[in-house]
Amino acid sequence: AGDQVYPLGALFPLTGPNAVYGKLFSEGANLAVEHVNAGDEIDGKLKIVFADSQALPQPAVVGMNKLVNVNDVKFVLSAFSGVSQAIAPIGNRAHVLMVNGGGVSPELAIGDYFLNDIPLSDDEVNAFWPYVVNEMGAKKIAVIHVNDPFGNGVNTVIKQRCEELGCSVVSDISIDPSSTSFQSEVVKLRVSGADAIYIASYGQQQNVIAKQLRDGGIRTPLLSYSAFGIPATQKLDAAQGATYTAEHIDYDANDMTRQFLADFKNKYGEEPNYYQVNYYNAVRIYADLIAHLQDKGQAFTGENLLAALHDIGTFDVVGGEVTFRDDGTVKMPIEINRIEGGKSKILKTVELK
Amino acid sequence: MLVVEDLHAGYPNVPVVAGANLSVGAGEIVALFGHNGAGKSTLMKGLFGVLGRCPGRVTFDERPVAGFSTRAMTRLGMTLVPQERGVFPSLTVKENLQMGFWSSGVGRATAKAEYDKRLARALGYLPLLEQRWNDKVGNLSGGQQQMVSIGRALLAGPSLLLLDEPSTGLAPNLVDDIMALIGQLREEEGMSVLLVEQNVGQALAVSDRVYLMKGGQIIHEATPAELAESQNLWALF
Amino acid sequence: MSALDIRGLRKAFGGNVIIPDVTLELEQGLITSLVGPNGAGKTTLFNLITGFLRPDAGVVHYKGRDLVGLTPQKVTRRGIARSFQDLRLFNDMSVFENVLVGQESSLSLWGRKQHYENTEAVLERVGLSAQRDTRASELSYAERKFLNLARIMALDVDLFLLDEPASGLDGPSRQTFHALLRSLKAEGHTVLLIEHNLDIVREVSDRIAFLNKGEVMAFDTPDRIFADDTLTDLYFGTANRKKEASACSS
Amino acid sequence: MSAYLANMMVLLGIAVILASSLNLMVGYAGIFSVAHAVFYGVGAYTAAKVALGYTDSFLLATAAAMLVSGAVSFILAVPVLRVREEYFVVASIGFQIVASTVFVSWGAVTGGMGGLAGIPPARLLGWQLGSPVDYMLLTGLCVVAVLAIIALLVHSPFGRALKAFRDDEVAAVALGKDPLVLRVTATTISGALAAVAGSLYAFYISFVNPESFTLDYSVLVLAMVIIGGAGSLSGPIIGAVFITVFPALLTFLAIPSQYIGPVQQLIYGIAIVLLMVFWPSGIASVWRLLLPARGRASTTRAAGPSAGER
Amino acid sequence: MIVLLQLFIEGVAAGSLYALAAVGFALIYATTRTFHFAHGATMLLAAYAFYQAVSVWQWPAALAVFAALLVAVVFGVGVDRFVYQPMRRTDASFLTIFAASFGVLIVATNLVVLLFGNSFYSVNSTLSQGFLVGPVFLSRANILAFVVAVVLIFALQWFIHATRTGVVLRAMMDDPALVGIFGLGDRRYSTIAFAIGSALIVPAAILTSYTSGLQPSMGAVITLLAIAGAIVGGIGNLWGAALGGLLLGIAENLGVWQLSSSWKPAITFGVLLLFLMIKPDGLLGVRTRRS
Ligand SMILES: Nc1ncnc2c1ncn2[C@@H]1O[C@H](COP(=O)(O)OP(=O)(O)OP(=O)(O)O)[C@@H](O)[C@H]1O
Ligand SMILES: Nc1ncnc2c1ncn2[C@@H]1O[C@H](COP(=O)(O)OP(=O)(O)OP(=O)(O)O)[C@@H](O)[C@H]1O
Ligand SMILES: [Mg+2]
Ligand SMILES: [Mg+2]
Repeated sequence: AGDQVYPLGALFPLTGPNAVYGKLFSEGANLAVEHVNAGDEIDGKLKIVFADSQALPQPAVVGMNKLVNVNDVKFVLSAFSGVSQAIAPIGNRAHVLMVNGGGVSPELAIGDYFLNDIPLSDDEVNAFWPYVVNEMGAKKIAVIHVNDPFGNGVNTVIKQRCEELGCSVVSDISIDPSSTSFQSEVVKLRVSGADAIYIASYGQQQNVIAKQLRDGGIRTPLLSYSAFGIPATQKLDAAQGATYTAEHIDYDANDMTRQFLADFKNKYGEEPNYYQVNYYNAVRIYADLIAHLQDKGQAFTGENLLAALHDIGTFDVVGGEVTFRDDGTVKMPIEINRIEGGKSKILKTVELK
Repeated sequence: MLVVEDLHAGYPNVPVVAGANLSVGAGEIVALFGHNGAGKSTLMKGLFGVLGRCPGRVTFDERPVAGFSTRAMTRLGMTLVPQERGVFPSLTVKENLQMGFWSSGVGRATAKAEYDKRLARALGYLPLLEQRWNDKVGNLSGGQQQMVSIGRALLAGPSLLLLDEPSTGLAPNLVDDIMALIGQLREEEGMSVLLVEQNVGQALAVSDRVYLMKGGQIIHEATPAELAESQNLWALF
Repeated sequence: MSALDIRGLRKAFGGNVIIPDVTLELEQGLITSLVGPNGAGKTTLFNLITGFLRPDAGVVHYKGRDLVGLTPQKVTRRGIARSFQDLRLFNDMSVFENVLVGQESSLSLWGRKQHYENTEAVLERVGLSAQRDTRASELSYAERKFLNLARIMALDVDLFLLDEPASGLDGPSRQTFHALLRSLKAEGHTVLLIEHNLDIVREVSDRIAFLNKGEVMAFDTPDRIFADDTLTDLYFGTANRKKEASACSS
Repeated sequence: MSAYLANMMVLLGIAVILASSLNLMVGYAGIFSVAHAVFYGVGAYTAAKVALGYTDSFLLATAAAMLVSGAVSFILAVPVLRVREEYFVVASIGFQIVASTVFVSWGAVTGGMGGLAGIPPARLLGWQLGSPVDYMLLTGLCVVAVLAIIALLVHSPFGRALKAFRDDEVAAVALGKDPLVLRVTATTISGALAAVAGSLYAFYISFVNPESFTLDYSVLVLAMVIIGGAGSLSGPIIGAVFITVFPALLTFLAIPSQYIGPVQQLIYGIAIVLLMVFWPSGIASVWRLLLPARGRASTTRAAGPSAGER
Repeated sequence: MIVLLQLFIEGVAAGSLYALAAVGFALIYATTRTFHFAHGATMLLAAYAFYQAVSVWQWPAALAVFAALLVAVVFGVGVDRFVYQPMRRTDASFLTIFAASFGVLIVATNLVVLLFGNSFYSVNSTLSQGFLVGPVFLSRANILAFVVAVVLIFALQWFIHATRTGVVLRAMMDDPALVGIFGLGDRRYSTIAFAIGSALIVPAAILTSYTSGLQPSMGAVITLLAIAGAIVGGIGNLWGAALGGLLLGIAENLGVWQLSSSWKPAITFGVLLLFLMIKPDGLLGVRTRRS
């Protein structure tokens, strides 16, 4: 391999209450860089330039401007819905490819230079709702969601889905992303008479909500989405018995997956989860694009990277193959999990049409 | 009783008193005169420990007390009636006076009797205080507040009383009363007084000795009689 | 001609009638001293006239208009300036600025030459020219008292209300003060002065109003007031009756 | 690297404008406001709206921003008239929190948490801005203009009247000054000037959302004023430099990545405490310390009443 | 209707803790003129100390409470001794002390982040759970909060009016420097004020670690509420501060009855803003200044 360095930006929360996620994301991305640099797929090396988004749009935009203007990257890993929505126009204007592997707001189907290698929450809700309504028998749903692009997006999708499937949203509570005390919300939820409560938050806040609901004497089943798949939530007493959806990864799909699984456990001493997989995959896709440019002898620009993406079409990644839709989203099977005994158990896997 | 030697006092960046010497004997009333800004108040505050540690020697009852806190000074039997702001406006008259008593650190055993004694005397001179006993001092007039300030000092039962312009804002008849009070305290209790006054005439009538202060230094010491005679000194001052 | 006409002024604090009924007429161009025991209501009367307190009843006629109900700033703009017992200087501003600020219109962007000149003149009169750039908080007590005077003397007003402006001043400073008062009078200004020091009262006043328990007990020339035994007992004290105090204090 | 520096300079210029305009209230009028981020935000949102919907002209957008922000600060001035000092601190905190919530919840106008994205680059009299260096120049122009206005104001009779009120309200009233008019004017001007910073920010970052205009940021701007030295022209500038540049310098420390954030903040906090304890009149007064007389600040009453001897 | 009642109960419980925080802040502010913005940091440290003692080291609860109390008092008094007292001696202004205090809050918050990380902790116990009384749900923590607050606030009132130290503390509220001139030693009393004020926030620290759980940003939140409560009540009036804190808690909870929860902070502080406009000197504040 030559000594050409191909930088990629990583806009992750490195500090603040969501730094937990930043750590997960980085583990996946770092492992992928190691694998690519050890192999001979591309001529040159990958290097990650980290920028701290704090999971907030504003620091993210500052970070993005720095990555684009100062570090001159052509490829950025994004995470969190608010962050992604804020940086997308900058990337589109500057022709920088962005891949999100964490945020799941339905509004992230932005397209152009913005891609998601994680199914968005409308996919998660669509896959989840027949189960919620028919198999769990929940006809009255309460939703407690953060008042941000992600939370509001999920809330809208749930309402639509409920209408279609004959259930109703009896209480819909929006909360501030930074609040931590939910006594009055618990009161409202207690009197709502809901059969199930959907929590659309993330990080520490979802744990706080779960605990205060249980403390407040509410025994109603809890529902959520992929953010519940972090260890801190799985170990939480109040979260036991909760049901949540996530993208399904077939850990026996191909050689790359098996290699990933083995090396991951080796390196971090833990089972990987889908966040780590997503960012691993994003970096592998970047490497594929660079290899494609090198094959064709094309210049290393954002435009050419995007063209290469369309040329290649389908990528071999951990968990199988992915193809991006025109709006920059991916299609993946969704699994329905239940937290039991501090671990997640797959109840069911749903293939979306 | 009180001996001050080569005392330097002032404020951050503002030296005021430069090497003052004075003494107050037991049972003596000493007046300190000087123009505005001569440094009289600063000298009082400096020797009493309000301004922190000031260079110089201060002995009180043969004990070196330079650098002592105001708290220690008060326990030893000295107390100050400051020139301005001598009261706590949101406390009642009663509480303001009590504060004075507590500062003297009288032992619990004799406290009650001693308190009653001092209170009776203070109220005897300042009967208004009794009328306004449970009123907030902040609602009193300027002169009435000055009475509270003096009353409080009496309750500390000092052996040396530092009075910084006690007559400020008081009606003339009250000024007379205060001067008479000072004389009587000396007679009955053997209390010493260091008095700063602009009402030179009335102060002279009660004092035993006089210091003249100018530009941060004591420039002259005299008896009231000498002072009354010497036209030179008046000119100088 | 009367400069200020106070009729039936009344004020109570929480049921305590401090000023039952004050009626007082100040003569144009004279210095009137307001004397009386502590707590007689002198400062309160000032506050009532200048709008810092609102009277329960009564009128304050000035130049044919009733001042009651006006805000303090409006009273000042009508031509009455007051000083405070506790000074209230602008401590972080220079002496010059302290005097200048009152003359200027607050919303203008450029200072006027005439105000600067007037300020210089006033500072000269009170003897603070040398300290023009000193911060007010760094002045000595007497200088602060004179600055307090300078500040209102610079205003374009006719009537001055002064609350114990000379208390705590030494002999020479009092002389300066007397001279200032006389020059104010010479210019045709009217002055109402609260003062406890009898030497000053005797020396400068044309009229004395004796206030006791919120009522004007006497309003007359100094000679006649000082001759009245009931008043002297109430207020002046024995020492003053027996001897002339002024002999020693200058 | 030059892009990095230019980026720094733009953010610094914005901070200087904010701190200096706040100083008009805090240092000169004695109004302790913890709501400056609101005016900054209103300015930024207005400029963004104008840029997204009507024109990319910087001058027009900024004029609109100043107008709207001035109007909003006029609203804040209503409580200003009635409460003073500590009470106003709390009133302004309340105003800030209400405004933050409005930024978040009035989705139709502000885009909620999602904010307004994709603001076009600014144009100034035919000059199409693009690179960070362009924005640095524009920011420089704005800083000079704002500082000139503030300097003019504080040396005018208007500025003197403000200081008089700051020092003793009762005495100022007795001299015939009207608190209502003065305070409202000062607050409105201060808010309008903050909007200049908001407009710069919106065009430069090309994105606005409520996160930039929080109570935390208001406190930070106030900290700039105090740390630099309230009531002087240079104080807020120095404070803004300190608060903007100091954390950036700390990033050069070799600290394990998961600790960077808290350790930086920790050092930063300690620095503020030490500065305030040893140089209570602000960094701007350091020159005075270098003069012969060893001076432990007796002249520190930047604003408001002090506790000690008077 | 039952919702309103239930919300009111939650409001009273939250308000009780705010009241304690506000009274502590008010006591410190009034006696020493220190705008103790780091008051919330005291709660933060006490809460984490309690968590560490009771959950990690498994100490008995009483001992852990004592540990929390100790941490709070030592921190409060320490900050006073080493930060505020030197500043007050140089005549520092309101603003300067505010900035220093803000720095202390940053330091404390990030110390906690370094020691405990950003994760969410809570102490497990049945204390945070509750039971139904008829249609009303009561939690043990809520009842405890109310009872503790009432007892402590009345105890403080008694202390401050009936004891010698109390009278001197009230004198400090008027003029700390003069207390020194009177020979009572203002430093001693500033230490006492900080010790009492800091101790008063400990119940909030402990109960919060059972109910809402702990995280580093909570220090700033409680500081704001404490300040708001104290000011709404009227500076220098401890009854007012207690009432102010209680009102904020109730307003915050009742406010979300019809409105969306994300309006919660706006409701709380909007009420406060309105209140200040109607009563600029606070609930029980009076203007003692004379002109
Ligand atoms: N807090 C202070 N800081 C700085 N300088 C001060 C302070 N207080 C007083 N001074 C200065 O110290 C000098 C002496 O003041 P001091 O009050 O001791 O005079 P004094 O003799 O008591 O005068 P007066 O008769 O007016 O009371 C004055 O020049 C004054 O300006
Ligand atoms: N705000 C208030 N509340 C209650 N009583 C008050 C108030 N202000 C003044 N008083 C009372 O009114 C009376 C008159 O006070 P005022 O200050 O007018 O007296 P004064 O004549 O100026 O006395 P002095 O010469 O001592 O300054 C006093 O008895 C005082 O206690
Ligand atoms: Mg003096
Ligand atoms: Mg008076």
